[in-house]
Amino acid sequence: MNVLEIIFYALSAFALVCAIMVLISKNPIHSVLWLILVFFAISGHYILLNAQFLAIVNIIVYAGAIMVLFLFVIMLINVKKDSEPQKQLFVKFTGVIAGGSFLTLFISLVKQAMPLVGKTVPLKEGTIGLIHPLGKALFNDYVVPFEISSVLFLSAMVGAVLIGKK
Amino acid sequence: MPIQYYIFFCLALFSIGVVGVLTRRNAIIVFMCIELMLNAVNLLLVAFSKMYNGLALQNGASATAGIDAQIFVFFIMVVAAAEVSIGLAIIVMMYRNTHSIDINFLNRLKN
Amino acid sequence: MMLVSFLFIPILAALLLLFIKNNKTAQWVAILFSGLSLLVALLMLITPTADFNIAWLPNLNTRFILHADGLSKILILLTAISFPAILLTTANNEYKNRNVFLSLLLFAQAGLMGVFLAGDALLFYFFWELALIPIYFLCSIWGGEKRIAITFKFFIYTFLGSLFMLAGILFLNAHTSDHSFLINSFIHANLSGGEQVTAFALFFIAFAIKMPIFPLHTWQPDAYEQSPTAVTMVMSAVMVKMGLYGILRWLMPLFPAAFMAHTHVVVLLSVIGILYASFIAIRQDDIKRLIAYSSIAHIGLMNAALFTHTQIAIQGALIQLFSHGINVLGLWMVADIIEQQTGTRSMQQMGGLAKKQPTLAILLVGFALANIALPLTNSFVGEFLMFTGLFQFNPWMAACAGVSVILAAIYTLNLVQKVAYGAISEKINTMQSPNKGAQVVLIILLIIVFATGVYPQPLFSLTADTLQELFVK
Amino acid sequence: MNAIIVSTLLGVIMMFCSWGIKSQQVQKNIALIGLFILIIANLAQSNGWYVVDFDTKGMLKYNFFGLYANTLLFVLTFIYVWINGEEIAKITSSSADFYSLFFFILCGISILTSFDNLLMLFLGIEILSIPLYILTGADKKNMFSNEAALKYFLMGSFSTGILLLGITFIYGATGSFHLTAPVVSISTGIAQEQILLSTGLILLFAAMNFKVSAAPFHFWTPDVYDGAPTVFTSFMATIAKAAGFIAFINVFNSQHKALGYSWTLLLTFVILSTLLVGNIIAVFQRSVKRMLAYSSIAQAGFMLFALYGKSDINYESTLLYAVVYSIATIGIFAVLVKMKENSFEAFNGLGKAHPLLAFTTTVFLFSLAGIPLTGGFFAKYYMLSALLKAGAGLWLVLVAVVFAAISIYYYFKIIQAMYFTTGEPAINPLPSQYKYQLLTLAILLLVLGVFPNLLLNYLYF
Amino acid sequence: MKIIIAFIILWPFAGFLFNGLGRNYWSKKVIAYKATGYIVASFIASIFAFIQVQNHGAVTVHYFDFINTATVKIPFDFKVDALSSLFLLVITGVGSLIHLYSTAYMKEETAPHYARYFSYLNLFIFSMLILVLGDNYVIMFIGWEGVGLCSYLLIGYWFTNGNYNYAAKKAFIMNRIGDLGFLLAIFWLIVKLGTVNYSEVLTADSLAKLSSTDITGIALLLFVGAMGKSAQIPLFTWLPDAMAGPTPVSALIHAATMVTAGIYMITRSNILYSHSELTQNIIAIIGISTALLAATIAIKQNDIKKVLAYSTVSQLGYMFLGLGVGAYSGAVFHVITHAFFKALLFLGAGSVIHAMHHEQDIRKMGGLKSKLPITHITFLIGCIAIAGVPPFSGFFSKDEILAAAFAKSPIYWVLGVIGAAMTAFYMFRLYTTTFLGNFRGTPDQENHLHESPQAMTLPLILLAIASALAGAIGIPEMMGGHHWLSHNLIPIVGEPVELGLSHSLEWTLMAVSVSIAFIALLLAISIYKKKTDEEPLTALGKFFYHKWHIDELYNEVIVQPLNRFAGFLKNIIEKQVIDGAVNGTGKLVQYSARKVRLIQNGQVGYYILFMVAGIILLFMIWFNDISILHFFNKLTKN
Repeated sequence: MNVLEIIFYALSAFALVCAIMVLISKNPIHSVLWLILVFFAISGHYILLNAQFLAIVNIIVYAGAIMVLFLFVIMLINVKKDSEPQKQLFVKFTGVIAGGSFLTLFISLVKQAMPLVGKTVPLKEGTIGLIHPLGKALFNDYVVPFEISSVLFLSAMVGAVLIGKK
Repeated sequence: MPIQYYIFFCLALFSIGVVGVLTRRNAIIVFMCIELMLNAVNLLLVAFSKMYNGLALQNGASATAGIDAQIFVFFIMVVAAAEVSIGLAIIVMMYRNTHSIDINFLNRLKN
Repeated sequence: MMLVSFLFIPILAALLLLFIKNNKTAQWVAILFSGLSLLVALLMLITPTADFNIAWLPNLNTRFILHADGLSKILILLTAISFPAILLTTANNEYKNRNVFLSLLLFAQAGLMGVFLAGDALLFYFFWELALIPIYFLCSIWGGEKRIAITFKFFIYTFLGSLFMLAGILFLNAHTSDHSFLINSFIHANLSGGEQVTAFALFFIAFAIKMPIFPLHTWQPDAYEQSPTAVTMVMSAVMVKMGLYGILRWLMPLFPAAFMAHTHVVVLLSVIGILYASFIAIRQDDIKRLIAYSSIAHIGLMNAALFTHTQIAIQGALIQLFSHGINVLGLWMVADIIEQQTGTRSMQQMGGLAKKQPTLAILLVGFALANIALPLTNSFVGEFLMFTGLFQFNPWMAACAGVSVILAAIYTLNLVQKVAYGAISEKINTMQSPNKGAQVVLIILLIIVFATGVYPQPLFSLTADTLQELFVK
Repeated sequence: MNAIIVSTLLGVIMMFCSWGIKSQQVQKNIALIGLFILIIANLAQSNGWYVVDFDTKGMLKYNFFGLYANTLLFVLTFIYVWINGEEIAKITSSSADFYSLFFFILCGISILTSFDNLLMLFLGIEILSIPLYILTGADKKNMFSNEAALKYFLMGSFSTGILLLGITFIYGATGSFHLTAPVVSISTGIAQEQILLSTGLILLFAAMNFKVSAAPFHFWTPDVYDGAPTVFTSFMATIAKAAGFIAFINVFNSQHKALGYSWTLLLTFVILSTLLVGNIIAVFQRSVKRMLAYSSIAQAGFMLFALYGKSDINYESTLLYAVVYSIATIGIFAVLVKMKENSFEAFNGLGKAHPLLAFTTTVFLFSLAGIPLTGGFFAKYYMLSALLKAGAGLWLVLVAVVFAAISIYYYFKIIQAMYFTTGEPAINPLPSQYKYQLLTLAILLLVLGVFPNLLLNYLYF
Repeated sequence: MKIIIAFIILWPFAGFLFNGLGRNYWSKKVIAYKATGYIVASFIASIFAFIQVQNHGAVTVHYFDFINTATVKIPFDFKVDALSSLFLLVITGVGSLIHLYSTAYMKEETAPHYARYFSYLNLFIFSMLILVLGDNYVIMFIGWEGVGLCSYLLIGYWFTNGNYNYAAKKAFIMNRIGDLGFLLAIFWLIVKLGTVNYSEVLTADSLAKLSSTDITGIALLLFVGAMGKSAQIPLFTWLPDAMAGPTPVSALIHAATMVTAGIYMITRSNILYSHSELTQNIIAIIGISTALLAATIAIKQNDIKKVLAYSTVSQLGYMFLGLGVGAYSGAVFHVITHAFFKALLFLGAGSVIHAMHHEQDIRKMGGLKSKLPITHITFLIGCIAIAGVPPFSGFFSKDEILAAAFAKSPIYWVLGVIGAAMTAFYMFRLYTTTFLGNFRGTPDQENHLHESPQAMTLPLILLAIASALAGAIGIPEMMGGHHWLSHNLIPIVGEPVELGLSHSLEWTLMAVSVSIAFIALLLAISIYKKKTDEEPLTALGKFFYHKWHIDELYNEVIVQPLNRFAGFLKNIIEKQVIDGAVNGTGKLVQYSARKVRLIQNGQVGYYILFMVAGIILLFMIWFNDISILHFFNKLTKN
């Protein structure tokens, strides 16, 4: 087991733990913070996969912008503690069961998938994750979606204004 | 690193997100769990991208194989950002009216 | 062009009527136009008719084809006679928004005519529904107290049936070589035995509900009871014939093998239905329900006759299509006059009509005799032939069905006895003599009853070609 | 391409209109002009004329079907705005904002009718969905509207997650996002080779079902349709949904082979449960709006039949159904908008008070129920016919037919209220031209009910 | 000939139309003249026809095709031959007299009802003529049903009385039961032979085409028809009830003509019966049973018309016995004589009733001999004739039947003689109580007793003469006659069968039967001269008085169960089972709607949970496509 693998396991374990913590912390602010940690772990994975651009973007966009927005809203709304009563054991139970079976289902599917056998993901290798090839691809092959995504933003903007204004 | 490990890991993250959606009642946290799901997908896409890139390199083919998945991740982030802005706006609007963001209170419309 | 005018005249009249608010004018316009189609129908009997055939939806391969053979003609004649007769007899009945009422009625007439003329399955289906929908509104708006629920049941019931037929049409269409809806392509559709049975069943359900035959009949007495009588007359004199027409025109030629395979089942079912309905009719006190059950019994016999697939029985059924319409029309008219004037349908409250209104009583007795198929009335000829065919098919079934001859006498005489005879009851005592129009219509109908009963040959020759078609091929 | 560009531009223009122009009427007229331009632009492309012509690198692929679908949906939007403009104006002080959202939605729709890449599918769906979330929540002071928006948003995002997971699996299996690439080979049942692709496709299938509100992914529909402002419900239930279907067909007509025989099974399951849920629950509704929501689920069940096979008639039937259903639904919602309340009782006596309105409503309902002489009949007819041509069992047709009969039950409740029950209809005053606008729709439906090929002939230009 | 027959038929019909349509316009006088005149005209035409047949043999005339299709052809043909011409004479002859009688008897009715009465009577004659003239079974059936209808109308003539209506309905329905048999026989013939014409059916050739089952079946079914019309066990109960109609009607329909239709039909089809031993035996047994049963009942009846009615049933039984033992001409002979004397008796009874102001109970009469001399004499002649006292007509006809019965089986003969004795007994009981002794009615009635007007007595006298002398047409050769009737009927029934009885035996039998009848006759006079049936009846007497409780039996065993069954169908099966199933489907949909919609509980969490479950379900289906679909596809593609 080499270093990279150890890092992989460590990051994964960390991410999973943090993700679980998102679920179980009572205080929404804590959840946000845990989620940021998950994002960091995922960014770590990106770096491990030599996808530096995405790693950076992930941190900037998700951990930076989006999660701050979440925090901001939580502060705004000022719900310090989750006001939900803890009783709904049944709901939690069924939720976990459903998620568990979801996971089991997919793992069993993936395990059966023959084409994946022997396929590996090279770590710390390759150049596609770097800014240069990505940029080239984005503005050559993917220029149409790139432009179109502006519509998305426009509509989101109009929408946010519509909804946000008093 | 075998691809399955990445898949398992991402699926686990995804499922945690699903469980979160199913069990939490705070709208914001539910939304966060959805973001978690999206991130799991992102990571999986990158893993696949690298896998195909690696395969292509082994076969000596084009070195840019698999890049489209990373682009896709980029777009998912874009969309997620837009969604977050709308989503949070809706949540805030909701809060203004009801002073609650508990999704269990959202049951006036039913049957 | 003559065939198109059967559709054109009532539709034109119906549209025109929507704008005539004056009740009297509306009534006369309706009578005039329906009389006009009667004239055309009479003209049709003596002149050759050309098919009407134009493309309709080319990419569906469906055509607007109107074709009239003897079977169509006899039913068109019945329809054409019924409508003016109905309009004349019910001229004095109170209907709010009479012009709309008449308009819907004429739409129904167009639908009925279309059903009897259509030579294309999709067109047939169209008219089939066009005939139903105005009836739905007519019954629901102008009907009795429980009209909404009852009519709704009737509507959904028949609509479900016709949807099954639509499925059958689709199914057949998929199996024709040219993917068309023409009756001839349907006849030559490439069906395996099993497929034929399936398609047969789909069509048959629609027809069976329409007729209706046991045990799919429960909508009918309720619907007849609750509908305004003009509509009841249309339904019972003409609309039920749609099912029988469907069997003759579509079921029999399209699925010969499946048809032959199911004759026994259907005949048995019909025979059960005949007896069943007759027994129930014996216990009815409501005059409309009695006629309704009697009609179920008669239609059951006609259905049984068709399914014997004997030439003689089918010949009888062809005649009876017309005769039953006339008889039942007369019965309803008398019942309607009584109901309108006394405000009751319960036979217990009647009695003494013969003393109070002898003419009406005589007419009632006349139609009652036709209803029990007394010789020299029109139904005798039809029923005689049908029973003969049934006997040929299976003597035991004929014997069982024959019991209905006795039962029919029982319930019809019950009706006559309770309504016409006995001491004059309070209700009957209030009766005035019916309007002249109604009297004239009833007398004409009675004359038709006896004329075709004594000399049915014209009806035979009218339908000879259909019979030829069915049996020579 | 023209449609995407022009609709975006128009969206932006409308955005600015909300600052510059205060008159709602003018805004509406601009929107109508814009829609007209959009239609022209799209027709221009159908005839080979482009605003800008460039290589989309396989992201978009144009065929006549997509363009024609665009045209039809634009026309429907035109009709929708034409009829509902005043009502939209009542919700806000500046309806231009909503018009701009409509244009963005139309942009999304244009993508969904022509995408050739799963990325474009994803973007198209998002562009379509995000404005819809907003439209749902447009009535900001109304708690129902808020609730609906949040529900829609949460569930929509969740389904996006599922969609993305599906796309990821498809990518994992094939290494490409192009629609033409994924089908590796035709197989039946579970093949170990195909398992990843199939998994992805099923997830994609589930997400698409969510968009078209097919059971068991329909749960958002009744609540959202019920909660949203009625005018927007009308839009969501018709044009947006139709676009969803066209996207659905575009994906799965090329992809279902990967699922082999199970595809039929999955589809059958979804169709049956959709028909069941939609029709059955609609029977017991007391609110017309909610009933229509369930009926739209039921109608979705019918539209799914088009996915069964891959032939011309499937496309024909989808278009016809979408158009006819949309016209009828726009019409019935346009009536509903004018009612003071949503209950069936509100319609009592409408036949007497407003005969023309009642007549048009009857036509709309007949069409929804699929009764001959209205377009709805041929819509259903084409669907069933497509089903049979695709080789599905007759039993499925029969089941569909039974459910169609059940649907009569709830549609006719309105007719019964209008004509057979006496009462004072709870209706707001109607603008004078309103009746005639509705009458136009009704006549359109009647014409399509006799000559459906007026619509379909253009498919073969 | 065509025209003569048309006249025969159309005169009564013209009368029907004339009186029926003009009932509000004509005076009673016009009505009476026309109605009677038409029948007399018809009678005269019948005489012509009869002479024609005597001279030139049978004639068939064709008018038009009633039914003419590819598969079956039923012409509207009439045939006049020995049998039908005989019947023609009886029908129109007796009919004329009864019409004449009615003109006076019905005097009290108002003009429209008077007209109605005569139009019914004319229609009846018309139907009866069609019945006997028809050249095939279908035409016969037309008349057959026609007379049923007329009897219905005439029994219910006083329609405001509920009981009369009930009687009318009963008559019609019982007739219909028989008619069903007749109809089935016709169907059978058509199906097997493709024709119903007598000339084609009743030949050895076509009978050869039929199996013995066919023949027996057809013959039995025809006999069922005859049973209904001719009031045989078990369908006889309508006839006594039919006395509800005016008395001349009873005379015409229920004695002289309509009830003999059955005999006519079987005589007509005799060749069929000759080929079916079984049927013949059944007919004979039923005939003699009916004769005895009705006779026992007649003994204890107190209503003057009821006694005559049961006597009619009894006499019809005799005729059927004759048919059963092959004495067709004997049966016809009895029909003719019976027509005369029974019409006479009924009309006489009518005269009595007329005099007694509609009192029909013989216990309230008595001693009318002096007050109603003509009625008395004629009635006595009728009684003697029916009792079989030589040389009155009844003796010859009855004796012919009895002789043939003896040849078949002595048991028939013994029973027949017992029946004859009972006949003599009850007839003279009737005669004695009515005309002899003292008057037992109210003084008011006594004061008003008067002989009937001429229009009524004239028919009585004519009929009395006929009753007395009609035996002349069938005096057996043994007595030196040459039996004109049986010779005349040879074309129809063939040569008379040689009975194989020696003359001495025949004489003996005749003497025995006559003396027994005579003893019974004297017994009746001696018993009833003094006393009336005031004292309580014995158990057997009660049993007879209550007509063997047969009406009650039918009511309990057939009518009530059927009624209950119909009620069960109407209230349980129809309302709850079939309609219940239909409505239940609707209810089920509504119920499931109410339940299923609870899934939509408004909670996003649940919705998403269901979605996840839905996804998992999709995968499950995908895993296990254990041909659920295959199954369904198989099901429908079968």
